[in-house]
Amino acid sequence: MNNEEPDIFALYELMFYSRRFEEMVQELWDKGKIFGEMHMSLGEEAINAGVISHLVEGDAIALDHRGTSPLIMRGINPKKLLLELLGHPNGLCRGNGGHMHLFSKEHLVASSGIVGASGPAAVGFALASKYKKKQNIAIAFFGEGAANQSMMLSSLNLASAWNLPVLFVCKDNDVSITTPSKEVTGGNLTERAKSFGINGIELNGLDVEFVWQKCASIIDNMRKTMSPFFIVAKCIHKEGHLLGDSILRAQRSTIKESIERTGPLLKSLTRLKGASILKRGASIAKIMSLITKIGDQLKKRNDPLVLAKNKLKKNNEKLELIESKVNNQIETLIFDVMKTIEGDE
Amino acid sequence: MNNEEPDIFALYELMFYSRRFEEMVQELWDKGKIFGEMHMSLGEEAINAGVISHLVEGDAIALDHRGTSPLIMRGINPKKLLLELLGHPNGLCRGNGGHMHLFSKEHLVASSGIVGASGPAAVGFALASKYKKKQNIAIAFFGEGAANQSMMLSSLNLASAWNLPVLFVCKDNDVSITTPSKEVTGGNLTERAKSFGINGIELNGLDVEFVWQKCASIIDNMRKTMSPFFIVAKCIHKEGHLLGDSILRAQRSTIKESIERTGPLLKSLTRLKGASILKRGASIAKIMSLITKIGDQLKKRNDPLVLAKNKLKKNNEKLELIESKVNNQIETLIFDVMKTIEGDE
Amino acid sequence: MKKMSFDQAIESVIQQEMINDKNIIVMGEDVHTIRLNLFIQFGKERVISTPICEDAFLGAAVTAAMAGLRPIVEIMLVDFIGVAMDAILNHAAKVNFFSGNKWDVPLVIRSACGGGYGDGGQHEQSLWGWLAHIPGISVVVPSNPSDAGNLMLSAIQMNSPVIFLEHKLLSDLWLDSMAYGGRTTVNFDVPSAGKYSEVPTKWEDLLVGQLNVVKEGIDITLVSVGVGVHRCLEAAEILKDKNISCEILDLRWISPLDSSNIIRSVKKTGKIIVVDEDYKQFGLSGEISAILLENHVNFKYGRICTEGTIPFSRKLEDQVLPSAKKIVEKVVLMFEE
Amino acid sequence: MKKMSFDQAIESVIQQEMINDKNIIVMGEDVHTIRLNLFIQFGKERVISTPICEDAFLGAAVTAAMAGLRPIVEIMLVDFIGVAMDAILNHAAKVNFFSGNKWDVPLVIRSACGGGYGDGGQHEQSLWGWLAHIPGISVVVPSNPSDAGNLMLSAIQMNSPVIFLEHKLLSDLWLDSMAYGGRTTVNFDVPSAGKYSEVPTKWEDLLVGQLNVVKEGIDITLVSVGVGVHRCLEAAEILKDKNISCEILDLRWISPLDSSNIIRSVKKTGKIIVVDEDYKQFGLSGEISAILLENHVNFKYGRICTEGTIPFSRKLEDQVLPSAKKIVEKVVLMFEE
Ligand SMILES: Cc1ncc(C[n+]2csc(CCOP(=O)(O)OP(=O)(O)O)c2C)c(N)n1
Ligand SMILES: Cc1ncc(C[n+]2csc(CCOP(=O)(O)OP(=O)(O)O)c2C)c(N)n1
Ligand SMILES: [Mg+2]
Ligand SMILES: [Mg+2]
Repeated sequence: MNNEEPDIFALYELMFYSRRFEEMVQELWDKGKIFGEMHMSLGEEAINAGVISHLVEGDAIALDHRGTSPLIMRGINPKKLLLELLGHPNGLCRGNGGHMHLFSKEHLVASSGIVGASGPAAVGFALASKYKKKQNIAIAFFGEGAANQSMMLSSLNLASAWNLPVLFVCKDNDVSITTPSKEVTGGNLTERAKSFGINGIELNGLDVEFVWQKCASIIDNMRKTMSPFFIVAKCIHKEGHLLGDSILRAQRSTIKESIERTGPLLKSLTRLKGASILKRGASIAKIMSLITKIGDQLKKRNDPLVLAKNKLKKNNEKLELIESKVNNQIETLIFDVMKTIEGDE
Repeated sequence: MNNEEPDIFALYELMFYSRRFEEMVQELWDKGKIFGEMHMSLGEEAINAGVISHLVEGDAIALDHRGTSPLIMRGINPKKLLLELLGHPNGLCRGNGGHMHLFSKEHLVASSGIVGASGPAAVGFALASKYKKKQNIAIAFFGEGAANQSMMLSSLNLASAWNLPVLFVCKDNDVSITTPSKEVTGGNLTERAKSFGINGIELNGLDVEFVWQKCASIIDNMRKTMSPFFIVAKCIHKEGHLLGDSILRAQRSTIKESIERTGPLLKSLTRLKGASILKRGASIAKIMSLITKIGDQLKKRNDPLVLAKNKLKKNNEKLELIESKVNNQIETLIFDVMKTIEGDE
Repeated sequence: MKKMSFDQAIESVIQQEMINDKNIIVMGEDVHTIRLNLFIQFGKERVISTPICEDAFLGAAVTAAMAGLRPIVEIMLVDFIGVAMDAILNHAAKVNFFSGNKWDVPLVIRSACGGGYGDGGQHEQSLWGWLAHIPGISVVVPSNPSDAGNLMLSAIQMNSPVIFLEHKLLSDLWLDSMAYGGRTTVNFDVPSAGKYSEVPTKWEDLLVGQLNVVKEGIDITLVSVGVGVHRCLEAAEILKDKNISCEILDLRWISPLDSSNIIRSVKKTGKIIVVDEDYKQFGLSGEISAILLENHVNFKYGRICTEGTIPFSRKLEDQVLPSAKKIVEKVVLMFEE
Repeated sequence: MKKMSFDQAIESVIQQEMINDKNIIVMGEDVHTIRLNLFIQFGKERVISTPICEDAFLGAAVTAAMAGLRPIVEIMLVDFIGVAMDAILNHAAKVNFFSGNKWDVPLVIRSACGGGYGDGGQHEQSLWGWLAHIPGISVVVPSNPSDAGNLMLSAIQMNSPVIFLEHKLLSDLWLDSMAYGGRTTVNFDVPSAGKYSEVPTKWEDLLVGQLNVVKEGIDITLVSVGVGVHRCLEAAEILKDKNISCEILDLRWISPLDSSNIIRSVKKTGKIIVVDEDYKQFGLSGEISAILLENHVNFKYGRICTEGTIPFSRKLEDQVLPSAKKIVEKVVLMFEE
């Protein structure tokens, strides 16, 4: 597999399908058809596609709170998935699980809303694979914030000490909710993996071709040696932490709203007792820069789909064909799903 | 403090006192005056003395299950400590805590029987110190087995990310209960610390002079920079994991006993179904080598007290004086404690 | 009288106490934005954002408290407390006892809890009765802004660990960030008086373990906490029309439990229904029945609790969580028996 | 009839089942020595010693079970389960439900529990009632070798997570390694029939959730588990002389609880005392009272439980743990009322 070239059109199709699917989810969420929290994979499609398209039957995936796109790419029935997000009894998990608790036994895919839990989960999948003398690997998807979770750290140790085929895929968007991960992370993540005896590399997770190529040889090698590997791949989250992200709302807000938001801020700036005014200024500056920084990241040039598309422009015709095919699929899907739902009402 | 020479007689006295105290504890345990588990520090005195003799008022210690010797060296009233181990109402913790749960508020010393808990505990002590703008440090004592505990790993991250004066002291005796730690540990411990952004070194923990000297500059520097440091110090445990250690019992047992012990072993060797006979042989070999290995470790030349004493032989008179002084103290102590106890009965 | 939201009330007390006592710090994930005002007013030394490692930072907070600080630690959702359970079960709850009662752990653990907005079973648990099983900690669950403020004051001033649980349906902050997110297309059954209502002009340290008789009545006692109290109030309105007079007790403290006032009420009414959003088995509802029996009260007993893992689907969720409708039905049934 | 020790019985079943089903593995700290016979018979691929990281290896065991293995995971002492609580609370217990009941987690968690040998409050907890609060898991506590073997068989054959708790006073292995250690100078109140007694010639998969009527009686029902059952038996002997006939129920399963047989017994005797070594509040003892009340049983109720953190001192410890003496006193008192 090492020398194979990526089928970048196929990768683009995966990414585009995932993007369109999630945009549809976003719309349904906006319309109030989906309740509760909703974390999107918008912006990390290149990592998901670049990793997942190497998987074969029997490989397992442990997901965090951003499971929609990986599930789609792994081939879970999109209608069932969408129905699940809508809390429908015909959903993937009969409406019991919902978007942070998505499971597919036949695909060996498990999710958890507990940050860091995908580490031990992937270790367990890999243990079963090795025990059964299969050549299957297990993927742990998680964020750079989760990389500090205690059980994630010791799952590195387990994978190394037991020499298990776990591919740790850290999707690094620099931030966990609103915390710049650098500020709460000692040292360096790939160094950490190495110090546990696990080989690791940093990747540009926005470039699907690159991710695919690197993973081709990594995964190929993992199947041979049945040993772990660690990837940190940079990415962005176009919709911030979750749909309705308050920092993005602040960033996008009109002047009226931003006065409403800064009102209380100014109040705490001028309250009598507490830290010095200088310190308070520093705190405000920190928050403001956070807002700007998160906003900045989301510029178009960081969008993995835009990047991939630029590469494909030479064959515009094929590109358009793919896009319109996917658009059709999505339209059919939403039509179908809506019919199912209305059928109940 | 950097250039100071260690007072090796004082260090020896600390170690010798601790040794004699614990030997007394061992006797009381053998006699059934102390109940439950009892983990000794016999064999790690050089580490304890080499670290603790640098501490000043306001420094804190987080202990694991081997707290007796560190507490003695830190200056906790030995009578109160002994009464506590005996479960007496006048004990350090009124008989509530017992040997794995020893606390002294005035000395800022906390224990935990939960392996790995001393990591976060030391982080909290150090946080308080830094918050209060003191120059006090906090020590986390733990074993190399605990170095794989999840919360211990992330406490490295916390100490680094928050830049807190925690001295992580890993007492490495190669084994946790009966598990050779190498077999369950990926990578290397000082490398781990470094990958979290914490400087670390490996030490020969049997040589008190050496430990003292290294710690002199390490701790001195920590007070200046108020940042963390990591030490792995090799040591042994003369009485195995705990008093009555079954592996040591096997090692020490007479022929009759060892037949009793190998009886069931042979049975499982020849049971019909299961792994191949070859594999079973390998398993037995593993256990046998474990028994031998643990026994081997405990040879005299690995005893930190013997090592220190050899260095002091040039001044035999002083040495004898110290030893007889300590012996007297211990005798007085045990007499006093026994009187207290009998007084109740 | 002054009105405040549930969140504001809590923040206002913490702000006041942080001015009074320099040893109070706030710790948790994202507290620099979640507690933005406190962060700006007191700076990053006192409002400390943590990495995501609940076991380690809660463990650290225990010893920080032992060393003289008074940490208010946030575990975002109480569901995540499993990660930090050892620090609670074996450390926070036991240090004082182990030390021969010589060493205090003045620690407040703040968590959002509860369901009713479609987040699924790993994000909507209540767990208060579960936590209260552990001796050595207190558990408090306010149901309105006034109590929230007063009880936070009590929690902060206690010298032992307190777990302070805030129901998400009462909290603007959590509900806005987790469920509404700027959209106006969803609606949840938010009890308005629990979310925003009158507060005292001066916060007062409420007696530890004292329940609140929200409504006096003579026919039956309804016992609850948090959002459940409002469900009981709603049910009581409906039951009034059926000539059933409910007495409603808002426990506020799960642990210590106000046994004597529960006993007093049930001795009067002879009937009790416990309305508990936490899991039914081995929890609050059972404990209350045991206490009444131990005290030789004669009574009819019922309970409305969450019986299994909470489903994601809003429809299913509404079926499993306690509701006014369920309360009315159960009460009526009890009177028919 | 054949006799076995408590430990041997469990090991014998595990050995038998490991031969029958290659998917069964044993995982935990030091299992290569603690389960020496299994290690030698089945090798290191099937008897896997772990690093000390309960959260990670129990989390891994959950997905290993989902992927077709049937792990028996050892958490040495149940006290340490706090470290691994998230894996139980949010994963093992919930996966089946979350997956729409499509994915099973056949997992046995084995832990030693209980006190009475002087190890202190972080090492002698019982916690069964606490664990049973979580929907989605079963909790089982055998009181003798025969049950231990049979119940381990049931646990192994279930397709959902089971926590299997072994009281240290019944277990040669734990008592020898933690308390005796080769010395003959200490003695603990070990119930001999619980430690070593008759076992069936063929292990039988006991009905899940079925209690055992250890002794029939007509005047009062004593309900307990584990070592508590033997304390009840001892008390019943003494009470016989006072003309009080005790019925003794050994629950065996804390969850699911055998409500109907508890109800049946208390309907007969009209009196119940729950003897529970776990903490009193918000646990097993309360749950039993609630179930009886919900089922309109008329009865007198009492409980003898551990009320706070267990002290290290043997003298103090004996005062806080349930004992035959306490049971006798409580029963007598109930008859005098
Ligand atoms: C144990 C636990 N703690 C906290 C949370 C709340 N939480 C959900 S997502 C998240 C941030 C995760 O950051 P990261 O791992 O970088 O992933 P990202 O969201 O950036 O993809 C947090 C703190 C949680 N779900 N679980
Ligand atoms: C969380 C937890 N898991 C397991 C144990 C049981 N236990 C006590 S000491 C120990 C071994 C610790 O090994 P190490 O850290 O190397 O310290 P050593 O005993 O060798 O000094 C274990 C597993 C425990 N006390 N706590
Ligand atoms: Mg992130
Ligand atoms: Mg060790």
